[in-house]
Amino acid sequence: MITKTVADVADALHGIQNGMTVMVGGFGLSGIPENAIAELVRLEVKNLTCISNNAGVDDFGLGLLLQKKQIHTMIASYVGENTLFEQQMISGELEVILTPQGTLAEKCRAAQMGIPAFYTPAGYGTEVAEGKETREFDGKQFVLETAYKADFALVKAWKGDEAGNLIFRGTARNFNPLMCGAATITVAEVEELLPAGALNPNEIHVPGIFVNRIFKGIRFEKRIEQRTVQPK
Amino acid sequence: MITKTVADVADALHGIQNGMTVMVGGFGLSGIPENAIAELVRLEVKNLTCISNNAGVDDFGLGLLLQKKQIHTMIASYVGENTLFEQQMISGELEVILTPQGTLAEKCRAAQMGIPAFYTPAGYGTEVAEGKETREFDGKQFVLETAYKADFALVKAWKGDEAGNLIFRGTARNFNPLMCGAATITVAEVEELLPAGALNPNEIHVPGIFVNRIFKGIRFEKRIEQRTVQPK
Amino acid sequence: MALDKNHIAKRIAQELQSGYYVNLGIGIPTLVANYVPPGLEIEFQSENGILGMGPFPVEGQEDPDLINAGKQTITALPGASFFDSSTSFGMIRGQHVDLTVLGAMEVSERGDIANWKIPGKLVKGMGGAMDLVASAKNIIVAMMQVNRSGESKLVSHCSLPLTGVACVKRIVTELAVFDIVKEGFLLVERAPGETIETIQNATAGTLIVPDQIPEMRFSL
Amino acid sequence: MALDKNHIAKRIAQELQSGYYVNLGIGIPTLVANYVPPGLEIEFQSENGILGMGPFPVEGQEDPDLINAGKQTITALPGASFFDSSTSFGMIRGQHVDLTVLGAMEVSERGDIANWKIPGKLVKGMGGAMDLVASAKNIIVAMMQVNRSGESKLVSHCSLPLTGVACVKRIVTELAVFDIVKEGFLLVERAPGETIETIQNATAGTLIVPDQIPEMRFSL
Repeated sequence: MITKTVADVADALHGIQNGMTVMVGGFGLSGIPENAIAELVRLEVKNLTCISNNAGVDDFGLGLLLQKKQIHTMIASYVGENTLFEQQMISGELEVILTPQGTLAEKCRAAQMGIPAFYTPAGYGTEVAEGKETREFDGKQFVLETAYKADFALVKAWKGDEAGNLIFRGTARNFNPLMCGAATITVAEVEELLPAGALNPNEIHVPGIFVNRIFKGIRFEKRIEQRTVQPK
Repeated sequence: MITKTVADVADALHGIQNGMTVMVGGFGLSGIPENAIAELVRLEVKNLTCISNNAGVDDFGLGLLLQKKQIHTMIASYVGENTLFEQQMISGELEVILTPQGTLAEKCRAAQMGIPAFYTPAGYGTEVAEGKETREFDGKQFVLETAYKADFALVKAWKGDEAGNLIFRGTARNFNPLMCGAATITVAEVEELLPAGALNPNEIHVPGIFVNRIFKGIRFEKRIEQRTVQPK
Repeated sequence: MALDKNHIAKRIAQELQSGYYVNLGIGIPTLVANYVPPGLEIEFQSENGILGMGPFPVEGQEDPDLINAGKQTITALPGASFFDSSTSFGMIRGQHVDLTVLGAMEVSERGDIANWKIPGKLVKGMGGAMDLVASAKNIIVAMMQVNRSGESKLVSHCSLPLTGVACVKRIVTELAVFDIVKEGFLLVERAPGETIETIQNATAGTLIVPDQIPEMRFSL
Repeated sequence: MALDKNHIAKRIAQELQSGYYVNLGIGIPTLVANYVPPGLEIEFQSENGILGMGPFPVEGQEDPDLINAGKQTITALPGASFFDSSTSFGMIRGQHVDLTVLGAMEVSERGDIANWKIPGKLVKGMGGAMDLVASAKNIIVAMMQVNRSGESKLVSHCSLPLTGVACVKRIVTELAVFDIVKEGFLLVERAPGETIETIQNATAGTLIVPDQIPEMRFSL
């Protein structure tokens, strides 16, 4: 067994530097690597390119990095619900590259799986396809999209083990599994860190080979963005 | 909930016809859809194109279809261990298209996921790449491979539910999940068929949307091809 | 009587067929879930990673690990499954999702749709909309027929940046139901009491008016 | 003293480093697992869908749902995981597997490998070999240096259909260890007692012989 456990978030983010490209898991505020984001703030690394489906809210998630102006370029599919983001985008401080959500997911998976490029119908005939090769297959038009690679991938899982195996919970899974192994160094923070053998090998969502460093997160606020309920 | 349960293997294979393309899950004899294969023999459908990693052994797996000369074209990565296969290939009765194993897997997944084509390094500079487009990405050469589609996909899972959700066991998973939804009709046979809600939604390997018909297999021999053991 | 958003949702619910996997966009489309005809086997997919999405949780049962694509807390029904975003969009791209209902800012008479960007205004992003409209077999647009400035959203050519081309099959508004056909917007049904003239005035693109135009019916 | 297959495997085991994920081909490569130096953290991957592969099961514990790529019954070690074939080859293609050891019929002096097809003879298929050799960062070939007809398998140009081009990094045979360098086969080590002449005679391609050629050592 190859041990992936590191002591804490500081060890987990060792080597991160200004100007790096960082993938960050999560959809909205669900399944985001809260501990790693807090550490990025503490480390004050700047000029980051972040690849993440969303950009958090003003005071949580990637919004915390926006507050400190640590992000130079944001690659995302949807960036609403964030006034800081708007201001920095409008002022030109922040570069934004919008990518269709399914394409974003597949571009991360492609990097993970060693596929340099693939064709997708998403964005054909729109400005997303500008400058990209298009091609017809079976009478339908597709756009060539290339893999996204990063220096660090920061993901959050529910359970993990020393071997780096991960299990996610509910819809907090989202982009997290696809970013594992899509970066030079993949850092996973988990709610529960277990010894090897504690997880059923049949139930593992991400095999440890895709994870370089794993640690138990100290604090998970798990904030809810839109609390919608039925009366009791 | 959308019910996918059918009564038996006969219902499950309703509509299968001579000349169709059929994907068959499994690696070696592990995780093969034994009940569906037996039904193909019984139905005497002929002139099939089979997409499967292997072609079984003389008297089991797809070898049973070879005995009856039901297969016209075999698309596989490895076809050893089968003298019937050899004879029919040498005599020209059987057409064989050999595909690298990882490419075969990804071509099935591409069909499942609506990706018409992707680039892979496998086979570059070999006869597998003949007639195919090649392209350089980041200084390395890749081959363009297109999705495999089929009329029927026949897969075998361990547990399933009425909604068509599937869970596999051990290395019997292999190609099975990738073929689900890669065909017009996906038929899953399972060892245990449970009511909706019995499976943990977090542990499902293949969501029911990729499966059209599910039934409980009556007979699973689960033959072992190479029994290797240590003395007690 | 002018129809409201709930009527539009009700009318779209009539398009549902047993066995459909359905993806509902934010806004009016979300309301369709409230009007599923009884007895139909339907599953709702949310592109952030759930199939078999149920209603909002009972108060106190909210789970931050269980949300929909609108980031709302939801529940999972028996038979549900969770999966990653790549698998989720594989369901969409691979045309396993049978019906997509979404809103629009403009729809052109050849079925182009624009719903993600207004140049000069804030751009929030396309989210999953471009994948959905490029992939789905059956796309129904649910929207009010004119925008806040009183301009028709059914146009000859979209003036806004496109989300997808030649993809919309049907449009349901507070005034009518239209199908996209080769010649333009085919008037299929009109809202109870609405005149052809009203509908024509609210349609900037080519409108095809057949001899018989039944009224929408709301059996629910 | 001529080395046997187990010696070749032993020598290759010295290439293992802690933290390596390793894929072993059928034949001599499989034997490498028997000689992992103690204390190293190594995981074996089998491309049919397991990481953390263990030894053969104790008699009576064989499980038809737990085999390796050679279709042999195996076991899973603590920390193991199972996955589908697409994920498995993603590990390989994405260069997450650190070392691939496989057999060959021919290796050329520029690192081309042929190991899947002999024209005119039965073709069994390439299995996962083409994916492995096209993807791995580090490929070691384990083989006997001459074939059954007495011909060298280290050639200038492969005469057999290729499995992959310019991919092999190192070759270990019963006679020597070679690295592929720009000029050809660089003799790195020789088997105990073997002469340069013997090695040269068994090498059809360009052999580069440095001044010092240490003997292979077998500390195990």
